[in-house]
Amino acid sequence: MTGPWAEALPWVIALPLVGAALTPAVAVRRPRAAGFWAWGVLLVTAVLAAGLVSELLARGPFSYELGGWPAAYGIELRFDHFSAWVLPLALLFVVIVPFSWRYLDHVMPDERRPPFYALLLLNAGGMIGFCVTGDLFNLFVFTEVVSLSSYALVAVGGRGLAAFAALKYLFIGAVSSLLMLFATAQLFVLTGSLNMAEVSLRLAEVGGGTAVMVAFAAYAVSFMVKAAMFPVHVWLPDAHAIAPSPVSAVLSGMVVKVGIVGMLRVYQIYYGAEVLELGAFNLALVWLGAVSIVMGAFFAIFQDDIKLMLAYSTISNIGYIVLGLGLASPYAVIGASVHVFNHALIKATLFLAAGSIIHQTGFRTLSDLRGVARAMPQTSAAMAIGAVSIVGLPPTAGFVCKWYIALGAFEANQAPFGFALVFGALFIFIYYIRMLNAFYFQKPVHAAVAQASETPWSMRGPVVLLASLCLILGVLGGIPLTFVEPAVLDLLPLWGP
Amino acid sequence: MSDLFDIVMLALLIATAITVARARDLLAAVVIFSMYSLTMTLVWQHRGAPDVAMTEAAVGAGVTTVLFLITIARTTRREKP
Amino acid sequence: MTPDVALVGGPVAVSSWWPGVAVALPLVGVAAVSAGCLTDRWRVVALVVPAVAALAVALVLVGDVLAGRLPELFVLRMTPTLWMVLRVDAPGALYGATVAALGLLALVYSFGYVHRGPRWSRYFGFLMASLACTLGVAYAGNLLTFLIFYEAFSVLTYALVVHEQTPAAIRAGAKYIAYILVGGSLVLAGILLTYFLAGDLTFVAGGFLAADASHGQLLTAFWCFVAGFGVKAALVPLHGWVPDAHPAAPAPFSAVLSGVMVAAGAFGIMRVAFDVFGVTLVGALGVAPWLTAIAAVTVLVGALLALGQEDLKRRLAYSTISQMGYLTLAVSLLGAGVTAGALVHLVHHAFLKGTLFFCAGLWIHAGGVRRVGELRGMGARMPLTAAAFTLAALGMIGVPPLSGFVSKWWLGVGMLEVDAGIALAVLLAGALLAAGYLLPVVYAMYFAPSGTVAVRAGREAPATLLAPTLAAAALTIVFGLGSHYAGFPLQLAQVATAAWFGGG
Amino acid sequence: MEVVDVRPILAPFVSFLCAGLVFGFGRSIFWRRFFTFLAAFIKVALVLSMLPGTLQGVVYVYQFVEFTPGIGIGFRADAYGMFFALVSSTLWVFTTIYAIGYMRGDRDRVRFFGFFALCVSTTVGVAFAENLLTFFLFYETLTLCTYPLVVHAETPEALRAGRIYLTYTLIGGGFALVGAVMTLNAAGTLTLAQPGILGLESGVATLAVIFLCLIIGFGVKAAIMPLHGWLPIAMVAPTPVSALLHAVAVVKVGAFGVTRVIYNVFGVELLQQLGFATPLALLAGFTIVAASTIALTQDHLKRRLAYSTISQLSYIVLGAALLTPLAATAAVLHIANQAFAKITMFFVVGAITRTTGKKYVSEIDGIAARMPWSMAAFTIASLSFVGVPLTAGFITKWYLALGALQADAWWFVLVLIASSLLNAGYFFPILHRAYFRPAKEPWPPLEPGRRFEMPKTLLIPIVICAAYVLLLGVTAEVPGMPFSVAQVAVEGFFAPPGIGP
Amino acid sequence: MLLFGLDLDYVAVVMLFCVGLYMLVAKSNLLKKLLGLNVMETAVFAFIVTAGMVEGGDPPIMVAGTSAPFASPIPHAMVLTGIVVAVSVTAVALALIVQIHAHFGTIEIDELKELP
Repeated sequence: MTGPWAEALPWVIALPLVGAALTPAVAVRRPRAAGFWAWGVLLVTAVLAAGLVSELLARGPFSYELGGWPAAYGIELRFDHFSAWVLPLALLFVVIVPFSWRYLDHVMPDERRPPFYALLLLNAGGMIGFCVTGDLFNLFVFTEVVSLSSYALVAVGGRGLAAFAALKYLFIGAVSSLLMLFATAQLFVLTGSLNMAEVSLRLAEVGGGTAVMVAFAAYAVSFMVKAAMFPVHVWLPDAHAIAPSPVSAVLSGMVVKVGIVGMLRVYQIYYGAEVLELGAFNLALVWLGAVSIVMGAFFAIFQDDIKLMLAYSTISNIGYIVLGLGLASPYAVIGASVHVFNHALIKATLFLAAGSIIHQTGFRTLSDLRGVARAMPQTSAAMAIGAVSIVGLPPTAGFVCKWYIALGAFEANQAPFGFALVFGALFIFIYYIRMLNAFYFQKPVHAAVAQASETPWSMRGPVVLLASLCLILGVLGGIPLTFVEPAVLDLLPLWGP
Repeated sequence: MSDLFDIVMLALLIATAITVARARDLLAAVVIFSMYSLTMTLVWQHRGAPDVAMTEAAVGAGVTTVLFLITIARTTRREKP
Repeated sequence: MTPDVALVGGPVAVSSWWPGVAVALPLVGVAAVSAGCLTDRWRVVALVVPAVAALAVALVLVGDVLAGRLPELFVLRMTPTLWMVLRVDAPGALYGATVAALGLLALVYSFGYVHRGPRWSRYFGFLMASLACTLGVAYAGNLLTFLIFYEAFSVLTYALVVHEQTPAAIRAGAKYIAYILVGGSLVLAGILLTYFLAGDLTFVAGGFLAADASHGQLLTAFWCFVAGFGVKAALVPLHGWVPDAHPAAPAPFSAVLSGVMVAAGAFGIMRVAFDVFGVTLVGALGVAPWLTAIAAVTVLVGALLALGQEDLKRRLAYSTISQMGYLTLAVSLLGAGVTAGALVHLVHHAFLKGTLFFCAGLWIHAGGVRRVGELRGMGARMPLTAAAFTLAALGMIGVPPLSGFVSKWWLGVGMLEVDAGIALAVLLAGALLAAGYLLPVVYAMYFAPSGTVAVRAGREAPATLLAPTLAAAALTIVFGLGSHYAGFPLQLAQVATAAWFGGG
Repeated sequence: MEVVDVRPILAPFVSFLCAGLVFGFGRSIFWRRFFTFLAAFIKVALVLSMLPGTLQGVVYVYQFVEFTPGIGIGFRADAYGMFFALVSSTLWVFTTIYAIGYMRGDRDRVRFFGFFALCVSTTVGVAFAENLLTFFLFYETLTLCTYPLVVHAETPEALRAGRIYLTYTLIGGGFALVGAVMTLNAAGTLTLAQPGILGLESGVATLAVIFLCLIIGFGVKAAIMPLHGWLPIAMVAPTPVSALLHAVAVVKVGAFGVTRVIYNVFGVELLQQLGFATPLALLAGFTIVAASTIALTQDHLKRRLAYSTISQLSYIVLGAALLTPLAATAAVLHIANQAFAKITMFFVVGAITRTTGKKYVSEIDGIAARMPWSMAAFTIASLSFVGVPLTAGFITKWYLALGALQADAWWFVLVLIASSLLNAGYFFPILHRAYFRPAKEPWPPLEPGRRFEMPKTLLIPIVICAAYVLLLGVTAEVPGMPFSVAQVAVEGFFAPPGIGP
Repeated sequence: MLLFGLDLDYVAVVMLFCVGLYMLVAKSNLLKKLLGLNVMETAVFAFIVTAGMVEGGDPPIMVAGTSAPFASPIPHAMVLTGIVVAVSVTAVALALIVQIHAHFGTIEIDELKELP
């Protein structure tokens, strides 16, 4: 039984994609209109997403068969607890897009705005599709939509270096997509289906074996690359640092999560099928997560460029999430899942704030940006809140996740990882202290910094809003939990409440 | 006979791929790559996938090669040793 | 020996404001000198009047005690287990009156002795404050109150020791404060243990500690007390501050310090022995012989060291060590008679030593004479001073009929009473040595040729200095001759020992 | 008896709001002061309004949010929390007055007062934290809020101090977090309940790790040696901050945390069975003596006070670790006693620096003539630290020593005595110099038209705090004075389960 | 078709994949890297086509009279999509390479890394 909102399921994907296609047409006379158009589209998408989530909360997961074919053969869209991620995703886009209106002034000529917003919409549509599809091949397709638009978005703002970074991203991303395609094909060959639920069921019949293992490994590696975990993170820092800040926020906050969400999705298949011993994989995840935390922090310490710093901290934070998933205890997975969202929020805050600062002052290194807090108090405050939050200090959003993941570590009798998590976070704070010191407590070295003005409201508003959310979700940390907890219990049915 | 055809084709594929990797002249590499694609088309045709083969012939061997050629024209023809 | 006065029934505690008034009165003087609005003349008045009034109140309290009452004033309760109470019993009244009297003399003397200057107010403020606190020590009704006043006057006294602010004075002050703080801490430790063992702190004649408490803890407490008060009482290994502090301080304060403040230590030991532990318990603990030994050593070592001192005030300081040893010695013997003698000696010694220090101060005042050798021929030039000194010296040695004789007599009799031959020998040796260190001074004044040393002092001091000196000297005679009259120290001492030793 | 009441959350919220308003409207001096004072007084009023109930054993609770069952943010004003809140909110008023005088003409006062208010907000939050999570939340926030205050001067030295401060406290916070998480895992709840939430069934090894983590976590702020390194260095902060740091907020929060761990997480009985408290007590004893000894050698006034603080804080830890009611009384009381005395001292030192520019013990010869009121206040405070009767410090020492005897640990009495003497050893020379040494050069004269030695905003808090030190010592027993609250708190710690107030 | 117990098709696919990977990783020239990527892609497509092949089956093109068995249509659809995606990726990459060359004057990684 489905409610009225269930019918909106295909639209929530179609809308941004169609919107993207229409952007050049809409903005043909006034390129700046593209921004408002994109925002409008995303707003409607967000409303639809909200409706879907309300449907989910009211009646539980539901499906939609495209073209009316039954799930096993046709293309199925499925809205379950993980798909609820589309709501914050859309909302974050809704916040980020207004920021880009004025931000892009310095970044690109007006005539390049329509393609930019088209790419952004494409990206959003891809991610939404990724979240709601119930079909492995569509998973691949949407991944590719997201990836391709991301490659382009990285390059869209700058010229040489941006293109180089984007190319680096592209090469690695393409290989990972290829692996994903390979794994999908492998699974299809083994089971004769692409529907996730169906695959899971048939895998149980097929039983284990090298082929299943290979497919699983290909998926895992593919998603690890997308999530930029430590050994395969090399593409991330440059791409995220060089992209225009709104893009950085999208990439760092959301696009890397494609890897995480994908991993969860695939994990679900294998977990349900129980054909693989996932313990070893979990252990690997835990270790990779811990190493990611430490290495991310370690690299970040040596950065002077604030956006590079933020980019490296993404690696650490992905480490948290992966660690939490690998611990595989309810609290840890809850924490990790909440962090998927919270990290997006925090990273968006940080990148937008950093973007504002760079936009207003023209400098991007800590040593140049000394004393910027006096000139830009609100933005700097947002940056500070974000910094505190990303480290996971109370009372910010980051703390809630850290708390749950650490709790999960002890729950899973993996106390050393609890320690690693907590002290890794402190390690991270070391470089954020440098940032705060530079912003707040050192004398400006450039007149441009000292005389910088606050950003216009269209930029400041989103930053302040996001920063306040970081605080509010720290205090009212339970809100995301209401979505996440059933999802987690859904994912790991063996765990009691 | 069929097996022999397969073996020859596969050998040709590998040979062209290696040649692509070894060619210093980018133009040559691209041209050989288009040969590689066409060989692949033949293989797929033989594997009962004519639809895929046709697409590959048009897109893989055709469009891609053209794109590469344009790029070479706008950048450089030689790979530095 | 039987007490002359036998009380019918025990003393009755009555609520009274007088103990509080006595302690508060000198503080009026403190307020007076601190306030900037008074002229000098009024300041003097504001100092003298409260001091006189305090003495009067102290005497009234003596009367009260003799009438069989225990005036009591509850001061304040800090926490349910800590409170302050003033209660005047016989030893307290005795000691309090002594403090008030000697304090008044010293105050008057100080007017002439202490130079007008920026430090004038400070000197008088601290003097009055420490007198107030010493009175508080006398009238303290429980250990905590005792400790509070004891510590307070000890710390306040520091300002008086360093009054001259010469390097020597400051060194002496540092030494003094270090000794006193260590002592005070030990006392505090003792009080803590006492409270822990008994759950109470209020003085009870005959003691309130239960004999069945842990022997080790009782012993610890006792030795904490002895060591703590022993610092003030200048028991020998702990006497180091005395010979430095006395010469450094102004003479009138030396007099008070030596006369009543050092005695506060001995008084404390008495309180502990008789009002906290009780005679029986001290006897049972077996600490008395050890205490005797320490006291004996103190008496002898103090006296012997006094012999060698060329500085007159230093010599007198060592004399104080020796004389105060008697008190501890008496306590350790646990006899009623000898304790009465000790109490009497406390009073008598105060005035004797007061006189001696006053005289020493007069010479310093007159011409900076500090050394014994410089006193040659002084008898001729400052006859009154010399006479007073001589009188007090003789009293100190114990020549009848002066006050010193009376106290030593009772001490001696008490010692015989408890068969403490060795103590008697110590007593006599102490007296002999006292003659040894005091008579040469007298000899120098009257009989030694004055040729070799340039003597700068030539004339008698003004009346403000001389009068207290002579008054104190006169008191030695009065106490000596009138010792057996009612109201004189002996009677009070006997009332006290009657309470401590169970009515004799 | 528990009563649901909104006041426990209002109290921290008031100063939080105040911080917001100061940040928003603080450029105007009037509004800055207005908001700060308004919040300070409202807060005191709020806390005081709960006092009568607390004395009758009422515990005010307010559950704010609950994430999942057993994990949430809640507030609970029990007697001990009330005690701490009372101290901190009262002292906030004084420190604010002082800070207004002290920071006059200084830079960035908006930031200063804003974070100042935040600090107090979090301190009261810690006091009223219902569970370990809430406690930790505020505990860490406090760390962050004090950072801008520590580096206020923005000199390289200050920045370095700030870095060290953060490194220490955050690492401590990490341990505390791990401890809290492990507690939750072991006990299933985090509520700071009487008498403790952990049980032997968790296993001794786990309990040991939890204890270690929590004690290290909170011990960093409580500056138990060897975790004290940040405190003397953090002395570069402006004096009101030092006062707030060393008397009220930061260090006390640490000590408060340690006591909470001992009494409300583990509980007396469990710790007695486990015997973990003894090493802690020994460490505290060591800290008391060692820090005092180091203080003897410090010439810098504030550093001397800092080491003194380290020593004094361990009194609280020691009192808690002795696990006897009397010692607990001392521990609780000392939170107030040390706070008032130390804040007086810092105020005075700050006033000296502001008035004369002197920072070293060796420079203040004869200053009592120039600043009689301040030095009188300083004297009272130092007497209190030495433990002279009739001052606040004596009450602490008295109960602590009795508690030590009660716990059959007489050697701590020796520690206390040694500490008293050492305290005298490092405070009396200051007094001696101030009173009895002639001034090396003439002191700067009074500003024309001024009757007292310094602006009244500086003087009034000093005098009041000093007076309160005396008052605490003299009339500790009066109902409503800290002692009565402390007694209720201690009764709670030692009451058998179910019978507590 | 088996040779020495190995399916020759798969052997070839793996070899092609490795050649492509080698080019992607080891070559300094961006264009050569891209060519390598393309080789890898075709290798994977070849794998999918091979795996979806049914021995003796007809192409999955529905004309009248076709009957089972025929090759599974879904892998072919996947490959078709994959080819399109691959071309898009290649196009994007080539555009980026052109940009890089315009900006830095070189498309060699070694030289790009030495640029400031």
